[in-house]
Amino acid sequence: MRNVVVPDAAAAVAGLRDGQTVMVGGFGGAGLPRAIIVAVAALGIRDLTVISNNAGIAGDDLSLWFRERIVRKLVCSYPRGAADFTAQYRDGSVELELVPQGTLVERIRAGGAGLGGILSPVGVDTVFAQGKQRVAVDGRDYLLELPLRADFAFVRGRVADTLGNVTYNKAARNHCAVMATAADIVAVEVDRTVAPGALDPEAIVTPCIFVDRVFASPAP
Amino acid sequence: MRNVVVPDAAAAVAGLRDGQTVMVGGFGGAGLPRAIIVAVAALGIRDLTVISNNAGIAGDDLSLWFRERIVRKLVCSYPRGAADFTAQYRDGSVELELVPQGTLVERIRAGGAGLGGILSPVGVDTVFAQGKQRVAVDGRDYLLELPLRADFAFVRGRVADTLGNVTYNKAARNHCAVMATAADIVAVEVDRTVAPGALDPEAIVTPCIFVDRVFASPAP
Amino acid sequence: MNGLTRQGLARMVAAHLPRDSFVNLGIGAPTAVANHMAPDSGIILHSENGVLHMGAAPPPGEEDWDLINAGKAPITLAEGGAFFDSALAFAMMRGGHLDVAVLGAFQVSERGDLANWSTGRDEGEPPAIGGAIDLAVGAKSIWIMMEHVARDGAPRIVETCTFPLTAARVVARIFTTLAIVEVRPQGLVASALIEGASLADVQAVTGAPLAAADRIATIRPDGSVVP
Amino acid sequence: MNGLTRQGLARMVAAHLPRDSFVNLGIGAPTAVANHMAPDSGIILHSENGVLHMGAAPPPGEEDWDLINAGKAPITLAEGGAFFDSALAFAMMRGGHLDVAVLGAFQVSERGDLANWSTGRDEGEPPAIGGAIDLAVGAKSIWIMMEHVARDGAPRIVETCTFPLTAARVVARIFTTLAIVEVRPQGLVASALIEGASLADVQAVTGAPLAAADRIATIRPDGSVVP
Repeated sequence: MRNVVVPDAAAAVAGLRDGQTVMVGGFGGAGLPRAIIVAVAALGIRDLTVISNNAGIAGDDLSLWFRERIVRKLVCSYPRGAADFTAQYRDGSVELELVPQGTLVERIRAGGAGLGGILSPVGVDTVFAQGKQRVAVDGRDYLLELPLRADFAFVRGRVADTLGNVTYNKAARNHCAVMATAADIVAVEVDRTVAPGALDPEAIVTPCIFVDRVFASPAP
Repeated sequence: MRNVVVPDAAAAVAGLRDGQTVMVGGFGGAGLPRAIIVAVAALGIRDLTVISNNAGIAGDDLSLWFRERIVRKLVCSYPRGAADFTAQYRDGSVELELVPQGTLVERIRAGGAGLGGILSPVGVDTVFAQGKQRVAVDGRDYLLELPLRADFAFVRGRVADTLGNVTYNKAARNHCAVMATAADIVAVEVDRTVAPGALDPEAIVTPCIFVDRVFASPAP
Repeated sequence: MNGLTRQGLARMVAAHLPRDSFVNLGIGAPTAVANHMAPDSGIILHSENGVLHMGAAPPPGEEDWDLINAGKAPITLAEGGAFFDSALAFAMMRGGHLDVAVLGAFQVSERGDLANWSTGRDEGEPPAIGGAIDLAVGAKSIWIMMEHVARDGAPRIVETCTFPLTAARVVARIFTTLAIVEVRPQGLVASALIEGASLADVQAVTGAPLAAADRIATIRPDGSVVP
Repeated sequence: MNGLTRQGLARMVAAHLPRDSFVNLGIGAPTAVANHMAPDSGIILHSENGVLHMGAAPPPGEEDWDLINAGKAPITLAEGGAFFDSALAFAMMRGGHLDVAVLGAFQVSERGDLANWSTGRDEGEPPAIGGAIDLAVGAKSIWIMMEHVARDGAPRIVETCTFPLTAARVVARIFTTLAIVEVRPQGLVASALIEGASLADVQAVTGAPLAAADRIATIRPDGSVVP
């Protein structure tokens, strides 16, 4: 029987290589896979492209990756208040693609759902329209937004069963549930793992078909 | 405090007029709002455009609407085994827009999510590509599929609270949860209604912001 | 001509929100509107990080850092609240399901253009947009709350925004420390003015022409409005 | 040259499915494959109406008509199963998350074109497509199971499909009542033949050239395959 439980964060991030693309779930600290973030920093890799709503504040979050200078490009909606990212941004050693939050999550969803893109009304007549195809539908203008996918997606869940079904805690679901559909390898850090059948099938948010690795890392 | 409970199916469908567009949830009998279907048939209206995965079989389902000849156009993925629809289709009195099932639900989602369309790989090089714009992204071809919205969406839930939050029963969620996002008036038939707070906030599938009317119609 | 305090402005906006409506309060000053909503308003607050029906802030020591608002402050969930992912949260916004979004602004133009994410002068600071733009494009009605003029005295209500736009032609109403201004097809209309000020007084610190509404209400110093 | 029975064909397909894989069995004949999967196969079955990890059919009298498969037959849920809406169900398909989809077909071309939704001759019958096309486009590997020839003896494996296409260049393997045929860039390759038949025998009822695999396995009458 399928069993995607791995022993620890190091096993969850195994195989991540220089130059790959990584999605990191979370909004602020909610849904942030902190043990995974630490494990990635320990890999000694570099030149990652990171897709994340935020860029860390200054603690045990994505700040660590910027401090270690392992990120080449950040695709992000709100990299504000992120001292370590800002330092690296100022010296020009990290590239930023700024994406409105709703467009960011919809592009990730498109990547996971096999769509070639979506037409969004967001950004028309703004700087966010630059370089994008403008398409009129039914008299209204939209921008063609392209899908995002990643080599790895790292998210924080609450409970997972050994098949890989995942629930989240409260608002920690945010980008995690969508990113978990859009990467070649999806690794989920959870409070605890349970046997198949222990989760309510109506309340599973991320079905196991999307999940490749799960490990328990009790919340602090 | 917001309270969207109405007394019965007649109240749930009030205001539906000739020539409007209606989404009907369900896949086969699962998620089919049978009391609403009967109530609509009793309105004496006509020329509806109906968006539904199926077209009824021969019982207390959409067959009734075709028997009563109140449908002018059907947007549907699988109108097979539907005797009453077929009779009307044969005599040319109802128009059919055949849409692959995944494209149907994705177009409805786009309508509910404020997108101008989506690029789908489904249908390229088939008759389903006729009349649609073909767009190449990253070397692969896609079809531009346009959003669907309706004046009314009718779906079957399991439990609703008085604010309008809805859960579904097992596989009855199907198209219901998506259609509930894409209509001006969303009416939900449920087993029973409860007070706010009685539903698990992690297990609510359709948050109340999408729901306009709810009524209890115990399953047979 | 003394303007409203932040509290007064928040109270004025809260009193105008429709009963039982679905509302998103933007991060920053709009968040304070929640403190002034009547307990029986029936308003259901949305947060773009995946929460519907936010309750009050938790007591100190009872924070759950997986239960936060868009400003990343801890919140509680009201009875009947729900959690969902960001895709559905933004579908609610972009799909026109919110009745009102209350947003801060740097500038609003007379045709309703909104500039609220960047002054275009953030040298060396990385830009950040978050969900403001999705709210501005998607909610049924966009209300702005802001100081009537900038810190340097420059008008924030202008003929044409000079800061980078968030969205074009989206603002419906502007609540400022001095006035309530409606954005109409024919231009801006002042429907309420701070007590003691004339339309000419407010026009003098406004960068676009203000017409007078048929009846102009009076804004009291506490933020209440009397016809 | 006696071909496999429906049961034998289903048994042959079931034996080839990878352990612990995510599989969708199309409506019609492919549904029967589930009856032949080993109890310890670990295979997780997907149904496009919003179910992952379908279990066996319920005993008579214990049907729940809200718990059905894509063919609208009552099912049960296995331990660790999940329900979700159709948008997510089809995201799983179109997004390449299924390992294998097993589909029926009217015709398959030598380049892997699939025609399985219409014979183009349904006079007066409304057309129906359902989710077959999404599966055909989206699953990582598309397997076809079908009678080797049509009822009138016409080949179903052809150079060019004459029926309306479901999708172009998608089929990876064809399991028929007479053979297993792999769709390769250079053309069709027979990797197994029914006991007692030569490649020439099968070629005679096939509408496109078949090359021989390096080793051709033998299909026993019960559907088992021996090297």
